[in-house]
Amino acid sequence: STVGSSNNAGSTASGDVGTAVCGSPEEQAAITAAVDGRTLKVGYTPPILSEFYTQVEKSAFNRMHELEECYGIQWEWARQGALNDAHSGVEAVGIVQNFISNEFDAVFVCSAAPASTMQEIYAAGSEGGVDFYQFNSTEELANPSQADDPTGGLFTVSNIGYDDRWQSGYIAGLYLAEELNGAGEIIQILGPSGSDWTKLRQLGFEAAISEYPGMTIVGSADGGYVRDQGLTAAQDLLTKFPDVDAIYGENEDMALGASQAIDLAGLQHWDGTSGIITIGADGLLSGMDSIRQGKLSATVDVNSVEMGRTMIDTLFQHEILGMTVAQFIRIPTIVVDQSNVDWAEAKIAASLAGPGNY
Amino acid sequence: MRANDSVSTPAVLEARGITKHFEGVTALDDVELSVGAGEIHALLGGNGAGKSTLISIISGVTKPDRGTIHLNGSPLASSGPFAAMAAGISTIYQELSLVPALSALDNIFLGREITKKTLGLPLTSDRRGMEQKVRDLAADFGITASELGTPVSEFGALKKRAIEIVKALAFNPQVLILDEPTSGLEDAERQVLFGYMRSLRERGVSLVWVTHHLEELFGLADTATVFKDGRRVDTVPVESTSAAELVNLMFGMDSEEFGGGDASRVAHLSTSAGSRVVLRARNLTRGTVVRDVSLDVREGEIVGLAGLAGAGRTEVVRTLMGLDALTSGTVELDGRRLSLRSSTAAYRAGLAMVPEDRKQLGILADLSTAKNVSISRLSTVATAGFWISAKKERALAEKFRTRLGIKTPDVDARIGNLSGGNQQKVIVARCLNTAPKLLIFDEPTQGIDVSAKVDVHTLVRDYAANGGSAILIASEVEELLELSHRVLVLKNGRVVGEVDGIPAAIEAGEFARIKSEVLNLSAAGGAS
Amino acid sequence: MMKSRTLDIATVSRNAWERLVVDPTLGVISLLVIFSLIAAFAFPVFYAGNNIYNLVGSSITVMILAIGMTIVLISGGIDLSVGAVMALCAGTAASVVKLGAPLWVAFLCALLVGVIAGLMNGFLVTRVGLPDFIGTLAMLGLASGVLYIATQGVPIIGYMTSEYYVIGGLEPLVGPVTLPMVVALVLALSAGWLLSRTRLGTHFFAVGSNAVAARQSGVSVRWVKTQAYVISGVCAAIAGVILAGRNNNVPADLGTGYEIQAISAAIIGGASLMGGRGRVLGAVLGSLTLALAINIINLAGVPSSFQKIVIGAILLLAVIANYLSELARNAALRRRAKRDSQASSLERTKKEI
Amino acid sequence: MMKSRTLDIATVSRNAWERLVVDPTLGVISLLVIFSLIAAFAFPVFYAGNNIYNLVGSSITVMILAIGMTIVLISGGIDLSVGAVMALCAGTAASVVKLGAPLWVAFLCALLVGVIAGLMNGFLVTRVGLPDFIGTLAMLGLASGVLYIATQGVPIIGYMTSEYYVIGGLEPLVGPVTLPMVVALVLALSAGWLLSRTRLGTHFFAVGSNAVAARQSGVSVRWVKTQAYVISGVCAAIAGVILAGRNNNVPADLGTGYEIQAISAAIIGGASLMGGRGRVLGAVLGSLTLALAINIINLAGVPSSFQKIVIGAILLLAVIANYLSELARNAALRRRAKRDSQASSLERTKKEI
Ligand SMILES: Nc1ncnc2c1ncn2[C@@H]1O[C@H](COP(=O)(O)OP(=O)(O)OP(=O)(O)O)[C@@H](O)[C@H]1O
Ligand SMILES: Nc1ncnc2c1ncn2[C@@H]1O[C@H](COP(=O)(O)OP(=O)(O)OP(=O)(O)O)[C@@H](O)[C@H]1O
Ligand SMILES: [Mg+2]
Ligand SMILES: [Mg+2]
Repeated sequence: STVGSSNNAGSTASGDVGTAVCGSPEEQAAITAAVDGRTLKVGYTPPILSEFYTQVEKSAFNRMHELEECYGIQWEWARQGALNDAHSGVEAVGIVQNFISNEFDAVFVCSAAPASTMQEIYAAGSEGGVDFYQFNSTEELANPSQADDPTGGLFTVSNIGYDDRWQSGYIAGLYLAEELNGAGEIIQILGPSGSDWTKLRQLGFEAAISEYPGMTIVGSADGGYVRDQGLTAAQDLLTKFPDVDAIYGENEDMALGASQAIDLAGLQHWDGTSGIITIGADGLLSGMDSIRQGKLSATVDVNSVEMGRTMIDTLFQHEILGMTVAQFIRIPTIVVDQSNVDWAEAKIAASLAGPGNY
Repeated sequence: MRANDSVSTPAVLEARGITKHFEGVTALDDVELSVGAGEIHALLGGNGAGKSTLISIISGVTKPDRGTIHLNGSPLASSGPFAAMAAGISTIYQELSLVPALSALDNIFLGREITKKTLGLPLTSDRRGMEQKVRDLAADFGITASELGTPVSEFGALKKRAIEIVKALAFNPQVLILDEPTSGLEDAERQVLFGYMRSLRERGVSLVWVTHHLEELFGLADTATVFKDGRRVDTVPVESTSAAELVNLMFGMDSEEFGGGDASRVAHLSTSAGSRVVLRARNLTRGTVVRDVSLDVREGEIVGLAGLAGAGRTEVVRTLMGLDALTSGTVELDGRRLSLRSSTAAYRAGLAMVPEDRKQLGILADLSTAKNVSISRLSTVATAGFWISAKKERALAEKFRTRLGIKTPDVDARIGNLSGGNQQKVIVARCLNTAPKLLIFDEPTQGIDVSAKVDVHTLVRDYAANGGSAILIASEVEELLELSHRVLVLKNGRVVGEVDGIPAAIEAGEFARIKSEVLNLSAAGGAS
Repeated sequence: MMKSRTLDIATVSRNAWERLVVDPTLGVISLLVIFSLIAAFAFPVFYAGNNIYNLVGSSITVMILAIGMTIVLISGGIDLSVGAVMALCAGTAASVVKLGAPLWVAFLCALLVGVIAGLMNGFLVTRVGLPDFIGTLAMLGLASGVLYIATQGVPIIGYMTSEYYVIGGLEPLVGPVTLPMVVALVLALSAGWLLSRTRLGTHFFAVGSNAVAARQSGVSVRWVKTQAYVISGVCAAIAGVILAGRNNNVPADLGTGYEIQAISAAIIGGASLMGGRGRVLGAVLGSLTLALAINIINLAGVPSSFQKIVIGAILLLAVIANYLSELARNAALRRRAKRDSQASSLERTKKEI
Repeated sequence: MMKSRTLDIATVSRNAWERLVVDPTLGVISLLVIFSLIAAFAFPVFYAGNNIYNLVGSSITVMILAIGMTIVLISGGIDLSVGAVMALCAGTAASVVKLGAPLWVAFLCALLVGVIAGLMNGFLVTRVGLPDFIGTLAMLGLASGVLYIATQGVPIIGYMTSEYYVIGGLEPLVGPVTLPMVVALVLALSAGWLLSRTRLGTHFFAVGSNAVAARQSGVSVRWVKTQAYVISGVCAAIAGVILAGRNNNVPADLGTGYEIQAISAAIIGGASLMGGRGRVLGAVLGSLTLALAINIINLAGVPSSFQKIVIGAILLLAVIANYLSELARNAALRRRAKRDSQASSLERTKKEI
């Protein structure tokens, strides 16, 4: 799967770089010439350092390694501080200044900071010669449209991610409804109020549930995106609603906390016919293990592996080959449960064991 | 002799039926006080009698449970100290109450700043104006112009007291209240203060004055009101009474009765110090404050340190306690070289000290009286050296309570709630509790009443008679001479003279001679 | 103005009932009782299932930190590093278990980290002479930085042995009682004993109440303060080992925000930033109050946008309750003084007659 | 132990050069200079473009808050609500502008909110008698709760008129100088004047240093503390109006974390949690130090996992520099005393702890 072809989903590179990866010898030689031994200086700024963003980064490294082997491109990779703090003392202008003065070619950004603040950063950056790529972000919240404007009003080169509404919240809701045959009570453990991810996933999730009159959301609580608070929130909600059929954790950590709460309350995990279903979202290696053990019923794997890969491909296509890339690139997501956990897990594990390292 | 018939003018200040209960104690019980214009009215009473409480009620700091304060016949609004100050009441409180972060000048004018107009509003402090206003007064109490600009935290207890006096005198008050203003004051400054008190009386100011030094009363105070246990015992004209009568009123007994009277003094005078040197300090130097001081203290000996304010007496003993680092010099205790690293080491080696400023350096205000006694040596109240026994702690405190007559409803009550003199007794108890080889007293009897002073003196003498050694600093030369075997005189951080054989000299009736010898050395000796 | 006097209460009052009435923690206790009653009426589920045990379980981490924090506050300091140190200790324990070492080795390693952090705090504050706020803030940066670098931001997982489920309180010991609850109880009792019955405890109060005077009475202020920080470090280590179990993984930001919760719990319980005051029982009740607030919010289904206000209000109520109980207490003591003085004046009158 | 004596410099030292040498903020100043030199050599970009101005610009919000915080700390309080109040004021200003009202109306509304918040803090602390920490923590909950509820978590946008770009400092006034810089300068000068030249300033020190003595001198401790909180509220309002401009939008959590930064800046600048100490110049330099730390980290491209450690280290350095300069200062004073061959009052000063 070469960079020229657009569809390279599910490709697994394990170091044996050859024709299958680099294209035909002629293609390879031509692209190598185009690269001309260039070095791309890339910044990576996740909102937090976490298992998910490490999976994304590692997958990106693997793809970078392939491209280096194939076409001789050199990489300089710098993980930068989170831009979430853009509103608490560390200010947008200063960050952009940093990127510009460090002569980054491109920066990958995922931030919890307000969209308009980020827009300001992107605009100032492009003026100073830094290309911005958003990943795993919530740009769909503002409903950007390319109907009249090729950029959809965003000052980024491209936005690589998935639709939090329909590719995460919605399919989680559908999964619950289908497992429960369209009837059941749900409690939700949400992120802190005001988070854009929460809002979007909530929208999709509620849309899915409303398609099933037998399904009701009976309660929700704040789990702060962390496991300990997720556990406490789930315990409290289970006290109030001991007969629920499902728990929706807006991210995997909180869902895993909820799973612990089920154990502690002496309730049963879902076994396909009875018990409580727990579903989260992220697609972490650690979560896969819990699914295998039946502690977590399912999770929405938002495909960290594909995300990292696509980020690098898009970058290469735009920066080196000069292609116009799609403003909104959506990568595929999937609900993982015991039926498909094997390959979902294997894929992440393989990526994490990959040869890339920068 | 109920009423103060010596004063014919109508009362300026009147307290009527004042009652105040605190948690655990009744400080004042239906108390009356009446002070006329141009009268110096002394408040007398043992420690904890309620004097300071009455004063803080008059000054608006404390609200009485019952009763009212009248000024010129009309009741004073009980809306806090500001109202009292505005009505012309100025107070020097018993405890040093200056703000460490502010300069002396700002402290003097705190709450009564002279302002200039900025943008038409009286916002800005006029420091020049303030300085002009108090410069002469301050100079009378030994405060220089540059000291007026220095933060109060850099002064010793003495100087702070002088600043407080200036603060109270600076505003031409109608009523001036002084709660033990001479406590720890030098003789010269004492006389300056008395001069001011007299001239204020000439101008018709009413003065309320608390003191434990009965000899100061005569020739100065007009009337004395005696308190006992929160009740007014009597009000007497000073000229028609005697110290003995006052003591009788205060304690309900004759002055000969307490502390074994002269017996212990006589015993003390005849005991001479042992020959073994307990403390041997050589060439102590600390910057320019302590210069090349050497001193020996023998077993059973009480060595007095004399000198004027700032002579460096406190500084010398602080270095001995490891509280300040020495520039050079050595100290041996019982022949063993002391490492003067910390006060902990000093206490462990067998030293102990009663510090000069009890509020800042002495009491642990939030802790109980019992803990304030035992803190210096918790092992005495601990089982297996570790587990503190509340019972032992209380027993220890009770022992000192009876011995020193500490007045408190309960040894477990906060020490902060005790009267000043009683706090001082607790600090003395704390030091005695460590059974030290060498005990340092820096102004040990400040604020202590006549009866307890005798008790403390007896304690000091007994302690020495039983082989303990002591260094004593007392600004009252009489007290210093009565207790010391030998006196070293300091000036500018140097030892400028020594007077030995004091008990014998006193016995020979030469008290006046050695007193003037010490005073002359203090004033003249050494380079300046 | 509020001013709690912690040491005289139990002793000034000899009568058991009076002693209870005048206890300064009565305020928090009665608030807890009132809340619980309200909760019970409004949400019958409050007593359903194991809610109370869950509530207690969720308060343990903060409770243990608050116990250490109370000691630091009493001695006149403040420890902003507890959350970060706790996370570092959690990471240490998890990593050591993962290496296959026995649990007690992991625990000792975590403890060592906590003690070192405490010693460093003590060093920065008492030797370098930094303000407590800055010294421990720097330690916060150091501890969380080390954990970030060591983990590269990837949560530590894969250490959850079956024993570790017990340590984390996910597997109860007897009935609904978990090991963390027992540990917290033991810690609270020891800390209470330390404060009220040992030399060191007295020294903590002395140093916090008036460091200068404590030094004058031979107390080594530096060493005492250092020990307070070490105890706080030990508490952080214990809390970290437990939280690693409860949380099933150790993300690098595990400790974020815990310092504010611990300080709040200690202050609700009567400690003061000015030193010299505080009670272990207060810290315990304070952390329970915080957990109760969250519990009630969750049970009542308060929209999350209201949560901050509700928590703020509950904090206020707790401290006001404390204050009222103090007023009641002082009034009771004053009444007694009056009674005593009337009795004595009666006696005197009799004598005079 | 460190002990800054803020008030004696001007008076003790009559000579200008000496006065500079003995100034306690010299440490922070020299640290800033050294940092800047290092930065200039290591990263030539440090002086490139408007980096310095950007740096100053990014420190303004914290600086304004730190000025108010310094006054609160001097008077013996602590204001944890500044961040939340600032956000609420930012939200107020933005909403009022959005309604079409003129800017000055928006500013007055924000100011009103700040003043009310300050009065409420003062009320909770001085009348209800809550500890400062809890009273202002509750206010934090209240203010941020109100903003959450009002915005429902959706950032306020659409108020950025061209004038507002000037207010936010996004449009400079003259050269690279922005309005916020001018505002901060004016505020710092007024606060400095207030503290050193007015009665109220003296009263702030008095109340924080010894509240009992202040009260005995007729100073209304309650009213003075309330005024300190009101000033802090006003500073929060001004910072909020500016930040709303700089940030282009007002999310509900705009203020999160600012309180810690403001306190840190004030303490780096020599203020103390124990009250009675602090300098406006110190607060200004403290916030610049914080901004410089971030700037250097950004320029040096410090990996994010190291950032916390680096910031912690810079904090430490700043305070240690302060300390060293104090030592130098004391030595200078002592030398002078020797010259005058007079026992220096400084030497007599009891070096406690
Ligand atoms: N704030 C307080 N709380 C509780 N008890 C107090 C308080 N203030 C004073 N007392 C008690 O009231 C009594 C009277 O104290 P006060 O200070 O008036 O005595 P005093 O006559 O000034 O004694 P001294 O000569 O020692 O200064 C004492 O028993 C003291 O313990
Ligand atoms: N020449 C001086 N210069 C500066 N300060 C002085 C000077 N003389 C006295 N003082 C102030 O007076 C205080 C008293 O000094 P110090 O405590 O050393 O006196 P002392 O001889 O120990 O007397 P005492 O023990 O009676 O207080 C000092 O702390 C200092 O602040
Ligand atoms: Mg008194
Ligand atoms: Mg002295």
